[in-house]
Amino acid sequence: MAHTIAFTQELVRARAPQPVGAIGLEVVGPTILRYGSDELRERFLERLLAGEELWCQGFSEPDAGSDLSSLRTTALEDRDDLVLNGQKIWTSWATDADWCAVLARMDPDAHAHRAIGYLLVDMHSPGVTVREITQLTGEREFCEIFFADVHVPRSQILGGPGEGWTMAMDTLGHERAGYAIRRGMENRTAFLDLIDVVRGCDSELSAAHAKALGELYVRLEVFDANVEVTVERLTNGDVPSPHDSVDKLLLTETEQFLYETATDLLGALRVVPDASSIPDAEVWTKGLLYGRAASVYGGSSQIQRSIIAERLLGLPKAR
Amino acid sequence: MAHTIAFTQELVRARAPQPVGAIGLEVVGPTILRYGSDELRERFLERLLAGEELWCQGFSEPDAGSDLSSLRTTALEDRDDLVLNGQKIWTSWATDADWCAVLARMDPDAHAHRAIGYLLVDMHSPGVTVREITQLTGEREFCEIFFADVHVPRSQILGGPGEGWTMAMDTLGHERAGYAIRRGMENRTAFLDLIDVVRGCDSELSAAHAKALGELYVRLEVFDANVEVTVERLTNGDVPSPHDSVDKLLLTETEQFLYETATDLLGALRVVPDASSIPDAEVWTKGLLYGRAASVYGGSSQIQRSIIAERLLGLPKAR
Amino acid sequence: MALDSDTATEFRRVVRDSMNAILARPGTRPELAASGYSDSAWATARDGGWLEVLVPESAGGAGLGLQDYAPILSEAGAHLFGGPLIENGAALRAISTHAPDRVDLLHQFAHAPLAIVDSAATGDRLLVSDDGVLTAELPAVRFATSARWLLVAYVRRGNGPEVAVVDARSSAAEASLRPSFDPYSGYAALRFDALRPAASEIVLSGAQAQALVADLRAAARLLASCELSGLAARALDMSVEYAHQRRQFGRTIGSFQAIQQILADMTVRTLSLQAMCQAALKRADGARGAFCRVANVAKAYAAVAAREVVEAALQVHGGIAFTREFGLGSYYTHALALQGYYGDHHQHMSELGEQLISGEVVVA
Amino acid sequence: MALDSDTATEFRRVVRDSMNAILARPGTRPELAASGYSDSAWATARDGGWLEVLVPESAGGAGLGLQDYAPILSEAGAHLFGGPLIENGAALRAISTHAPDRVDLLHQFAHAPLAIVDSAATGDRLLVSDDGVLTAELPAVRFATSARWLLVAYVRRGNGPEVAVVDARSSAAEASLRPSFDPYSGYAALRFDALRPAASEIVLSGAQAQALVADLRAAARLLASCELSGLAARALDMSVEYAHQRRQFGRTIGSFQAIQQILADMTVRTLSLQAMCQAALKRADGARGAFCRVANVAKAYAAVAAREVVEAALQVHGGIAFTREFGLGSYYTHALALQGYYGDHHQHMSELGEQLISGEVVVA
Repeated sequence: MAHTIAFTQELVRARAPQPVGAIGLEVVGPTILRYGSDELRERFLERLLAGEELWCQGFSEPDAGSDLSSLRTTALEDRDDLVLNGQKIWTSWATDADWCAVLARMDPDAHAHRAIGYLLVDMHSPGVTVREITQLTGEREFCEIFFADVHVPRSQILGGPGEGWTMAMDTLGHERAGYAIRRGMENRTAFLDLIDVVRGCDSELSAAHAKALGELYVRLEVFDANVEVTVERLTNGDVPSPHDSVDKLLLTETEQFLYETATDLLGALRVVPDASSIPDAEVWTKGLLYGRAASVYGGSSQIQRSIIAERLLGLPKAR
Repeated sequence: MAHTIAFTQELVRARAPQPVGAIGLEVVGPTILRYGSDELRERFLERLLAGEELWCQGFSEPDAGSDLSSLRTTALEDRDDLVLNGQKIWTSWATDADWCAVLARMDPDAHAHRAIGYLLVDMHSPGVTVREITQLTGEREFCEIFFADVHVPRSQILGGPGEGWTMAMDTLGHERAGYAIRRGMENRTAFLDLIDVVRGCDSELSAAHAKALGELYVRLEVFDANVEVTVERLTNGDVPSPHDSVDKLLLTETEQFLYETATDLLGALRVVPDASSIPDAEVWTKGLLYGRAASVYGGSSQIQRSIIAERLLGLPKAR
Repeated sequence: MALDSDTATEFRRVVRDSMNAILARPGTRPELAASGYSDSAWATARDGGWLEVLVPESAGGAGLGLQDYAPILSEAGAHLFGGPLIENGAALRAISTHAPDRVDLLHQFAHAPLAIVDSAATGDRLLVSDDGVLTAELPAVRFATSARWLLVAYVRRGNGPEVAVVDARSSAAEASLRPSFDPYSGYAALRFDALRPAASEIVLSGAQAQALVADLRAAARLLASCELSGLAARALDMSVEYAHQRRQFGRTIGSFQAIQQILADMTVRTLSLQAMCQAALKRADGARGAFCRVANVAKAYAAVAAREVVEAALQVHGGIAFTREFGLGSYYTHALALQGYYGDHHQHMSELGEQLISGEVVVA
Repeated sequence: MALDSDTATEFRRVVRDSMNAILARPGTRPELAASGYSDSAWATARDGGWLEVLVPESAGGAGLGLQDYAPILSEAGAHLFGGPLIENGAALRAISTHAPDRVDLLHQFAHAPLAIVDSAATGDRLLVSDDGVLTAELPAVRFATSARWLLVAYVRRGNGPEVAVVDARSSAAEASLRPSFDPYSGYAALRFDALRPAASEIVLSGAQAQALVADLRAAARLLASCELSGLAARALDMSVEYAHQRRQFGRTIGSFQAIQQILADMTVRTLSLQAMCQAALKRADGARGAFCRVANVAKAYAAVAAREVVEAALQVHGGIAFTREFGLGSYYTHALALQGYYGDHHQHMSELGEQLISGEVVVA
């Protein structure tokens, strides 16, 4: 755990992009390690670690975003295979992926969390189509995946046929915690750049920004203090936990405030960062746009608060 | 309308306290004028206008705050009288009042908005007890009123026996609109004091507060711009309206920001304003405490937002 | 003079219908999404007489004021209509007030798209001419590649402020479109290579130029606020609509209190911004000092309020809002652009605060 | 040295039980609500050995650090326990670090209530002595009427910083309780009428005094943050409890999403404040510069976070919260007092920002 964090820290410091195999390494890999049979572990883990096979994760659907339990993709039995039909959305880097971890309903009449399977799907199978989605930042990280009568061998169900939901929640817990830690480091790097820029301003302008810098520093220190607690929690295996939602909310507000402060420095030029004299100002504008999405992806802030209310505070489910 | 506003403006500018008969003049009087029989108007209005009889208003109850419709005070028939039993809370200046406008349920088995009567109750009747509540500000504006077998002549029901709810909502609409206008003026007066104090600071300190002053100025101008719209609405008789809730939310946020900014200037001394060199600093601290209550009294901010969502935006009642 | 309420409503309806009509034509939206400008969209504005609203009767226009022009900007904000409606409007207002005899300019600005070169627009260094010659690299000028005319505010070294209107096709002026997160602002880099405005091109000098520029800026701020106000109102409408339709957890998301609270706050922000714009527009024909101040107040509020509303709209919409193909994101990036145009809330609030302390601004 | 986790938990439980026991006695709460101080409450602290935690083993104490003392402040915040636990704790920490040979002072501070006279506490003018004589009117000093000793930080004109500990009963020092919105801070006006600390009363001078004062302030800030953290946690607990019980519209208010969203935000604020206090406490025995900085950060955050939590708690409780007889209001006024004590968020954030720009604070 500590090693992974230190490694991530170095990557971020060097301003390296996220490792291309991140979804596999951070999300799918641990899930296969935990729930997979010996055969599945052997088939997948080594190649995943070696970076020979890249992974993506198909959980969300157009009508199952915050409410993942209403997913409609089906995987129905057909002799030794399962036949997969449906559509996934917001899948990162699906165009490059060799494999996809897919949540699908194995009984079309079942509802909510029931009869959901966790399938390991070959992205090179016939019937798989990927469409890139252009984000506001101009990037194309996210994709839609369409499955039309895609055959998946029954042996590629991870865990039991109805255990997909539990595994997915576990996966999401790890993903949230790990993501918060990495993103926190990236934000600190952006903050260092910001300080440099303010230092370079004339003294009247830099004085005007001093308090905002101070506030940002406080928020980042608080975020890091909270990460110390999270690392302890991860080390103790206390994941997934409703505390993940606390971390997520704290990350979101920190990040949104950071890039708002940074782009405010650009004034009108925040939409044409190339026009500013600040090097790499585009990173800030992208951070601003990305930061607004942070309160939506992986469960909106409203959902995170409901999780806290119900599972940390023991309040009744809101009707 | 315009005259009333101009008069209020002058009172506020002169830093006069709210007129002691305000509840009668602004709230009960107009309701009697609108809904009362000729007899009731004659009996009450002249003395109310002359300030010979002071009024208070008993709507809220300990278990019927934001949810006024769950009130439990009963007024049951007993020959020519009604017998009033129950408890009211948050009634302003009940200790000085001669009369109270009381909402009570005239059929103990009825629920929600039904069978609620609007009674004009003599505060000097046997069975009426008043207890003052000390607020955080140290003031004792609010009271509890206890009614124990208080006899009220049947002739003192305003409107029909089941029309109390409609009249009360009408009253509250006027109260909210009128209150927002007066309070807005008081806030502007406090802002003028604040500017004077900041001007008196040394230049480094005043520079540090310049932006907060500017932001306050913007918010107060926005508030006034909104009042212009409200006055037009009042003049057109468009009250009560869900726009009252918009006004209330805007007032609350303006007021809270104003007194937070002002008391921040006092630093640690905000709780011991006498210790500060700023004259009348106590007004700010009281304004701060009062401002926090502003998002609660007369329907909490959460309730106001629900009203806007349902009645302005046409969204379904939240379950 | 001002339109009576019925006529104003009718005029606004016509404007809205014309916008919808031209935007429904297949080519318009892609053009706007590329450079913020479309010849056919501009023709709609020109031929609809939208700009004539601000041309004095003496010059053959409708002789109305900002109050009657502003609804066009609100509709432009609601429709992401693009084009230099702020620039042409502000210039017409400033010229008709400070140089009403320049009928030639009034006609030009009522017809052809304009770009304004003014350091206050994007917080640049002051533009200075040496011996009447301008040489500069301007990092970002709205619609500089689409404009027929350039209104240039600068300081002639040793001689004070000056305002010139030059031909955008002059060989001494070269514009190139910037890659932008908000194409609807049409930001371009503009290079002046020894541009020398002719005597006839110089509109005013000295104190008169200063007064014109102050008025131009106030009008631009107020019109930008009105555009933001219309943009916010549309973002709210889209969100309410979406909340009615989108289902999660077996019900429409509009039935969730958490969503309702957000939408209600958006409503407060939107309505109060509209009220602020109206209050400022009423003061457009009053004393110049008071107008400049209230325009600054309106811009300060619009800068935060509209942004808040659109950010909340993104939140209500969820993931879909962050794709380029869904339109809401463009409202956000355009709001971010307008937020900073002619000064954001930080700038205006700080300045207003300093003016309050110095006594330059007096509270009634 | 630090307590192991089980012992620390047990110690905290004992502290909590003792507080509850003494607060259950009829006279204690009214005493605290009048002046923030109660002899019997203080005796509980003294006899429970709470302050001994910070006395070095060499002086007969437990030789532990702030990390083991801080939970007492959290409990004090949760219980509105009053008394100068911040002052005695910060002084013990500072004396044991910078003047460990002053065993007399360590014993005094481990037993009798202390007031700190320091311009940084309430943002006063610097206190200056002329020829070693102090004459001043101090507008507000916490617990000056209850204190047995006064720790005074001042500058001897022409000679630099100096720290003295004088008898609070000295005839040259006169304290009178202030009417206060927060009685729990025990603010009093304090007058020095030609107070002349004797040589034995002067603890340190010059650079050593400066180091002591810097440490004293850092410790006071961190302990105040811990008190605010405990106070916020209690306000959250009270609100959750209330949300479970209070019914409106036919259901408990805790089942409303609008209320749940508020309570969840309070939770984020409360937990992150706790995390920040813990992180700062871990650095209490590290380099002094780093400790001072992290204490400023903690205080800056506590100032906003605790206030936000209590304001949200007021909102959840509704009308009842604004009466004096219901306890929550006192949590709010005490949070308002502590927010400003030894600098609020405005002050610390501005200072930290300036230090970041100057390079005095370096980000890892």
